[in-house]
Order: sequence, then C-alpha cells, then structure tokens
Amino acid sequence: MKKFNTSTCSLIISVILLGVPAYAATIKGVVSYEGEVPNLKPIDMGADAICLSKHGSAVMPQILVLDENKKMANVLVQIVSGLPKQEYPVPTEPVVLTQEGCQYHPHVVGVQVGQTVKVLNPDGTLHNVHALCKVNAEFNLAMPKFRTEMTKVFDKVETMFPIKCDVHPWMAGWVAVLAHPYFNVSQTNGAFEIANVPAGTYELEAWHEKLGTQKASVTVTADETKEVNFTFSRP
Amino acid sequence: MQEIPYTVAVRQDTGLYNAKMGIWLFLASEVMLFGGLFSAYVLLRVGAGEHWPLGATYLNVAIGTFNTFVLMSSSITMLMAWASLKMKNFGHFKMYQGITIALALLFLSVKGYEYSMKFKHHHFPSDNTFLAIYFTLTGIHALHIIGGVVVNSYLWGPGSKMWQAEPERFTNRIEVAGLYWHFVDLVWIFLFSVMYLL
Amino acid sequence: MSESHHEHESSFWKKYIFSVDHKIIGLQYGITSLIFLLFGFTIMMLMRWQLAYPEQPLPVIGKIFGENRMPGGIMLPEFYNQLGAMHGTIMVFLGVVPLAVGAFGNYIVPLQIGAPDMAFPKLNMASYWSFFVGGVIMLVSFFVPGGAASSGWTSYPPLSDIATVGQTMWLFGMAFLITSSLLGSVNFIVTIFQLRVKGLTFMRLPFFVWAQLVTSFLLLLAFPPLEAASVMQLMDRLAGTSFFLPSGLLISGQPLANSGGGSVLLWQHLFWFLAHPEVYVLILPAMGIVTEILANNTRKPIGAYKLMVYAIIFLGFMSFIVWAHHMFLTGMGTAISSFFQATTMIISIPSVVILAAFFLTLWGGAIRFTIPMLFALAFLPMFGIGGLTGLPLGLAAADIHLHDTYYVIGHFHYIVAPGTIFALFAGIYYWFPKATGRKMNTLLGHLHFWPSFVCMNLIFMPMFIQGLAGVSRRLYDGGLTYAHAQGALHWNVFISMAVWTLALSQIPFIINLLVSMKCGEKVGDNPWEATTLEWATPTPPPHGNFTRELSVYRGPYEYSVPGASRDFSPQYEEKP
Amino acid sequence: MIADQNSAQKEIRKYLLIFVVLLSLTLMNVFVSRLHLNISLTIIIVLSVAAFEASLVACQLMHLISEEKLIYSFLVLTVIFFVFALFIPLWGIFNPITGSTHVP
Repeated sequence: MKKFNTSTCSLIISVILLGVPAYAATIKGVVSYEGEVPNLKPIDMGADAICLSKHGSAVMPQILVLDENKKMANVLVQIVSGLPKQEYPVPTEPVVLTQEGCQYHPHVVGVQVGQTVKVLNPDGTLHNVHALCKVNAEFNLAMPKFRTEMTKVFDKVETMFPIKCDVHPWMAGWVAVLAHPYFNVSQTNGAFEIANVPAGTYELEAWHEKLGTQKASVTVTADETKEVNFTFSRP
Repeated sequence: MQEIPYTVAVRQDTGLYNAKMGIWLFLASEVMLFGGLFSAYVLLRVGAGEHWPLGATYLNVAIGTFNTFVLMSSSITMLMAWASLKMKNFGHFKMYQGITIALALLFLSVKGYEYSMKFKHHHFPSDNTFLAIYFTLTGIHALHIIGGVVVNSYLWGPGSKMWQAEPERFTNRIEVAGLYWHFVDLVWIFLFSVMYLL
Repeated sequence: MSESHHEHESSFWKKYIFSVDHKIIGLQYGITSLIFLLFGFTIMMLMRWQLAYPEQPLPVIGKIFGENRMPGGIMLPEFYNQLGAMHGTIMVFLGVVPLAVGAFGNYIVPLQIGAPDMAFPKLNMASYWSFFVGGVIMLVSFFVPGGAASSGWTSYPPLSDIATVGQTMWLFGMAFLITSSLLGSVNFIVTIFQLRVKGLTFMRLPFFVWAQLVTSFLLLLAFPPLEAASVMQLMDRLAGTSFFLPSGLLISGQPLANSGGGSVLLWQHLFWFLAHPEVYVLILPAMGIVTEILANNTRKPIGAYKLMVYAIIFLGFMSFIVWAHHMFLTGMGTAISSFFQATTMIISIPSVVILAAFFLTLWGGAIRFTIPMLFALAFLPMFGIGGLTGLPLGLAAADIHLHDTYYVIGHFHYIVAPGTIFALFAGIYYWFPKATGRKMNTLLGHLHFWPSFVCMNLIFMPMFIQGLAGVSRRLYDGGLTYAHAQGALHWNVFISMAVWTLALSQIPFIINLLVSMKCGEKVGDNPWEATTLEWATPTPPPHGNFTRELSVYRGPYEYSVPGASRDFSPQYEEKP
Repeated sequence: MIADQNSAQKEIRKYLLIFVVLLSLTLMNVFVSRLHLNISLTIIIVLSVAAFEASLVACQLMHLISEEKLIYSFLVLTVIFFVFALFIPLWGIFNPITGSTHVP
C-alpha cells in the first residue's frame, strides 16, 4: 500500500508542473545610479590579522557597489502587491550566506519563510552571527573557527533587518524574510530578474540600505518578459 | 524536654517569646528589602534630574489619600482586634479582624482600579523609570498586603479554633500578625508620600 | 518533664521527606548540597577541558551535549559562559551555603545549645523546600532554549537584561533561594537567643554557634536588597522597564527601544551589598567548625575565646560596609574609593585575629592528627594565603591591574576551596560519628586528604601567576587570542590536570561517606572526648535530642583543666 | 498592658486619638504637596511629616516604645545598614572619577 501512495503523489506533482504554463512571465531590469559617486574609504580590517591576510588589495565597503557604468548592486527588488493570497511551496535548497574574507556575501539576501539559511565561516577566525530581527526571534550565535557551517530557519515574514558580527564591527549584511518567491537582488551589473511570475498587474519595490525604496507598477501577461528599470540618486 | 520552650512564656533574659523576636527580625529584613527599593528610587530620581515627573502628573492623589485612610483604619481595627482578645472578648475580635480583612481587600481593589486606569491610559512601566519604580514599589507592597490578608483570614477562620485550646498563644499570634500589619501600613505611609506627593 | 511526646508511628513521608525535625532537615540539606557541590565541580571540569585544549573535541563524552552546546564535541562560547555562570551560582548558593548553614547549622546548633529543636520547626521545613525548588529551577534552566544564565554568577546588566530566558529562570531560582535563607536566618537567630539551656550564657556558647549567629545576621540583613534588585531585573526583562538600562544604549549598533534612565551601577551596588556579606557567610561557619576541631584535637582551650567572639561580631558588622571594593573600576571617585579601601583594610584585622587565635591554640597543645584535625590544620595556611592575597585587591590602586584577572579567581578560590570546603570536610568527618554512631575510615580519610591538599595548591597557585601576567577571567579560550597572555597559557593544561586529579581524589571520600554509614567502626556517644553539648545526646540523637535534664556549668572548651580527673571537662557535667 | 476594663478604655481612646492624628497629618501632607513650593522644601516637609507619622505608628501601635532592649539593638543595626544601602550608591554617583565624562 505504501508504495502505491508515493507513485500517485509523484504523478500529481508532475501534472501540476507541466499543466501550468501560465507562470512563464518574467520581470527583468537594471538598477542604475545617478549623480556623482561618493568616494568611500576602504574598510580597515587591521583589528583581525586573519581577516587582513585574506585580502591582497584594499576592500571597499559593500554599502554602494557600482560597476564602471554606474549600475547598482545589492538592491532587493520584490513584488509587494497584486499577488494572489496563497501558500507558496518552500524551496528545499538552502540560501547560502558566507562570511568569506570577513564580509557577508551576498551583502543583501532575500529568504522565503521556512527556507533554511546556511551560514558559512571558512575564515578560520571567530565570527558571531548577530541577527537583529524584531519579528523573528533575535539570535546571537558564535561561530568559532572550528564551526564552519550553521543552519537557521526564519519562521515569520519580516522586512529587511541587519545581520552584524560583534567581533568584526565592519561586517554587515541585510536579510528579508518573504512569504512568496517573487524577489531578486541586483547583481554587480545592476541586473535583476524575477521568473515564473503569474499574469497580472503588480507593484514592484526596489530597496537599498541607504538610498531608500522606489516603487513601480507593471502588468504582465503569460509568456511575456517585461523590462522595468530603477534609478537611485543621493538624497 | 520535648516541647519547644518559650513559644508562649516569656524568656527572662530576653523578655520575649519566640514569635515576637521572630517577627521583629523578619520586619528588619523587610526594612532592608524596601531599603533596596527606595535606594533604587533615590538613584533613579537623582539620575533623571529635572525631567522626573511630579507624582501628581500620573497618579490620582485623591484616590491615594483615600487608600492611605483605608490602610490606617485597618491598622487601627487590627489593634482593636488584639485589644479585644486581651479583654477576653472573642466576639469583638471576630468583628474587628473581619473589618481589618475587609479594609485590606478594599485597599487592594482600589489599587487594582488605579492600575487598570493606568493601563487604559497607556501608562505602562516601560514608559519611564518613574512609572517603572511606581509599579514595582506598589506591586511589592501589594504582594505584602495579600500575604497579610491570607494570614489574617486564616487566623480569622480556621486558626481561631486555637482560642479555645490555647487562648494565650492565639493572642500572641494576633499580636504578631498585628505587628506585621502595622509595618505594612508604615511602609505605605512612606510610599504614599514619596510616590504621590513628591 | 513535659507531657510525653508520643512517637506516633508516622509514615515514611512524614518522618523523612516532610519532616520538621532539625536533624532530618539538616541531613536533607547536607545530601542535596553535596550533590550540588559535585555537580558544580563536574561543570568546572568541563570548563577546564576547554581552557586547557581550546577548540579540540572532548573525547568520548563530548558528543552527549548536543549540537547547540558542543558541536562535534567542541565547546561553544555560549555554553562556556553558561557553565561559568552556573558553576559560580551552584557552588555558592546551592552548595557551600546550604551545607555550611543549612546542614551543619540545622543539625549542630540546636544540639550545642541544648535545645529540643529549632524555634520554628515548620518554618525550618519551609526553608528547605524553598531551597529545593530554587535548586530544581536552576537545574532545569540548562534545558530551556538559549540555555542557562550566561552572564556570570553576578549577572551584571545590561548583558543580563538582554540575555536569553535562562536568565529569567536564574532570577526566579534566586528568589526561592533568598526566601529559604531569610526564613533560615530568622529561625537560627531566635533559636540561639531563646532556646539556650539553663546556665549557657552567651560567653559560654561554643564558637561554632557564634559563627552561625553572625552568619544568620548577615543573611537576614544582606539578602533583601538583592531580592529587590532581582525583582527590578525581572521587571526589566519581563515588563520592559529600564531600571538598569541607561538611555542611549546601543546593542551592537542598534539603539535599544527602551525608556532608558536606568543605571547599571544600581544593580552592582545592590548585588555587592549582598555578595560581600555572602562571601563572609561562606567563611564564618568554616571558622566555627575549625575552632571546634582545633580545641578538641589539641586538648587545649581555644586561645583568647572572648577576643575571637568580639572579632567575629566586628567582622560581621564590617562586612556590610566594604562591598564597593568589587567596584573600584566602575568610575568611582577617589573619595569613595578611599573610604572602601579603608574599610577593606580594617576588615582584614578581625580575620587575622581569629587566624592568630587558631595558631595560638596549636602552641603547646597535645595535637592528635585525626582526619578532621588534618583538614582543620590545612585550613589555617590555606585561609592565610587566601586572605593575604586579597590585600592587593583591596587597595584601589593595585586593583586596577588585578581586577577581573585570574589573580582574583586564585584569591577567592583559595579561601573557598582549601579554606571553607576543607573545613566542611573536617566537619563531616568530625560529626559523622554523632549522626550515625560509626566512625569514617581513617585510611580512606588519608587517601582523600593528602591528594586533595596537594591538588588544591597545584590548581590555585598558578592562577596567581596567570593573573599577574594579565590573563583576564571568563575567557572562553583561556587567553589564547591575547598577545600578553601567551607566556602563561601553558599553566592552563597544568591546572586542568590538577583539577582532574582532584576529582579522582574525591572518590575515596564518596566511598568513605557511603560505606561507613553501614560498616564503619562502631563508636559511643563521645568518641572524640569533646566538651560541647552535642556529645551529651545519645547517638544518633532521637527526636527531641536530650533524654535527661541538662544545664551548663562551664565554658565550651575546658580541656586539660589542672586538677580535673580527665583531660576534658564537658560543659554539661557538674563535677568533671 | 491592658490590665482591666477602665485602663482598656483609656488605651482604646489613645489609639483612636492616634488614628485621628495620622489622618490629619496625611491630609496636611497632601495640602503641602499642592502648594508647589520649590521641590527641595516640599521634600523636606513631606518626608519629615511622614517620618513623624511612621514613628507614631511604630512607637504606639507597635508598642515599640515599651519594647525589649534586644529588639532595639536589632532595629538600630538594621537602620545603620539601611542608611548605608540608601546613600552609598548616591555617593558613588556624585563622586565620579575626575577627568572622565561619566554620564550618570
């Protein structure tokens, strides 16, 4: 009897995946920066010799990451309204947040409720992951050099909150816990892409840790790829 | 040599029976407890400097005064209860002790009303250190009153059977309970003046 | 004499679990506190592994602590802090104080003053069960999410205000322990004042009873301010008040959403107002026990008994006005620092008076090296070292360098471990025959004493060296990451080895304690030929203690009285 | 203390008198606090009146006036430590290390 159940389940799942072409729309775009670029001081990692040894050249802060034609990275773009009210399946593969070179990579990350977050500490020095979340239970866990990996699950939706390392004050990361999978963080070339969006009109929101948020509304029909761009500038 | 001496009889060189010395020692430790809380009050008030709110801004002085009268009268009726036992009048004792308990419950309900009024106006202990020390001090004091009510009601109800068997020992118990009750009233006098009037 | 106290055949529960007999309660306190001492000791052995071999997996048992405490057998800093905080709390509040005051006080004081029981038997039982509940809460707090309290046994805010739920359980546990000590101290003071037998004036009281009297006053008057402070910390943690959270407090960069206006020093003042008298509560009963044993085993009266009584009273009084020498580094000005520096120097005088009286007692005595005597003799130099190493900490200028280093750990452990705990061992060996009618085995006694004595020194002497090298306390890796500590790191392995040998050398004691109850050498009512009243009772003393009329004719330590028939003349015998 | 009937009446009359005195002193305190004199003056007046009321309660109602010497010694000891616990923390605040920006 047991075997029969598993086979019927797998049958049903495959039908859902195949039979629903309506989710094929994608929203793409580029985030660019306008105005003169502030020259930021490189991070001084002198406090911890191990961190210093990880970098050959000077390390620029991740607060404003631009490429040569002023495209912005580390901007979280997500759909904030217009989505049908429904439970979204939690992705099984974990989001990886590494502290490589005494910095959080990725600097800004979106996570779904219930999705495991795997925090790595390949640096061979003591880090401690202090998540300053208000809705989720705040935690402050040490990761000595022998603890190379730690997993955490956020069980409540929460807007962007900082993650800090109390050992290295320059380390900072941002995490948002979202109910739906329709979000993406802009890469170094400023490009972002939200795939499998069901047809409908939505309101997009682009968030940056320093320059605030910007809204844009977009309408997509099935199988369409819509281009939406954002530009941020110093207030 | 089995039964514990001086539970009722007074010991010559100390002139006390066990329970009276015991209650005075307990009251000494209570003085230190409220001492700790008042030292916190003084430190917080001095630390806050001029933006320490006047008592009357948050607290209703009229209700506080009424409550002080209630507690003072319960102190007097407690004394009358003990006096009537000394005069071997058990009926009067039951009456006065009953009044003392009733007044104590009145005090607690007025206190409860005050608290609910604060919460309704969204004044919570977390708003500022004045309200924090107000709720802590009056809360601990109220706990002591509840303790007193429990002891007094036991002595009024089941405990009073001891009057037939050992009247002397029962009178001492009422005296000791009375000492505790007067102390609780004494603490409230300071508490009322410090929190409501200053 | 009074109406016959019929020994109704009460059930097992009434007789042993919910008993109101001071001897049963004394034994209950004794057994519970010995178990807590053992548990506190094993916690520390775990910490010693982490200090000796930081970040190396603990073989064999490392796996049983689970992933969020010791992943792969290697200890996490959070777990190390929990162990540190709970080692202090358990050893002080659940181990030594209940053993010294709860067990010895409850069992011996009524016997030594000729009383049938404590003044308030039911209150006595209540104090034990309040202690028991406090102990259970402390143990359970290890298994709550976030683990036990982890901001030191002193739980200073603001760290303790924002700690995990274990800290709240620590506060509730402390409330029960404080209630237990308060009820106990009222009981002791009334018993000592009111139930002394005919002829037992204050100046004929055994010194152990004096020590318990002064200790009870310390507990009575010093504990309530900590109760007030822990209520305030509970309000901070549960009701969001800011008694101990100053305004503008940043928790790793993020401003705390609280009303502010509180003061961290408020907690420290109220905590140390208790904690310094508390450390005297740890040492005074030990002095009392050592006095009894020294007099008995040198067959000589205690040197300067009256002087020691005034010294211990003065010590008790002074212990209330020295507390801020724990706070020299909190930004106190020169005026207040010099006040507390002066009172700290003054308080060392009565301790030296008492220690000198002990040494005087040895002079010209016919010393019998029984096992309790060995422990009592060891107490003298150990307490001496502990006391003298405290002086640099008492001076504000020197304290700046030594504050919160391993020097402090060495100082107070010298007084508590080879001092108080050795005296308590001495007391167990000394009064075991009275409680059970059998003597503890002497060979096992030696097997317990000599290695413990050696290991105690091997553990705590190097701590002075580490402290002077500047190694701070409460370091998760014993100073591995600090450049100035590199020279003293090798001592960590040395100390840890000594700690584990000390653990091994406790096994003879545990065997001795359990085995001798049944098959120890049978002895009479007064095996040590002592003079104080507790030896006048049959063995083990029945409910109500004394079977015959009793009165006291002389001082407590009338040994080798010229012209007496024997070398000891008991207090309770008319003509020796 | 209360030997026979008429001295009992006298005692009770004394207690009632004390009761009235306490009530009036409390009312006086409330009145003083409403005068809004400068703060330190109000503190001194209100606290001294409260202390007087407390001594009335202690001496008369708790019969401290005719208590044993032993109880006095306990209470004196407690008051000494009470004063220490109350004022030493304050002294700590008012005497900070010179040259440091110590924010109370």
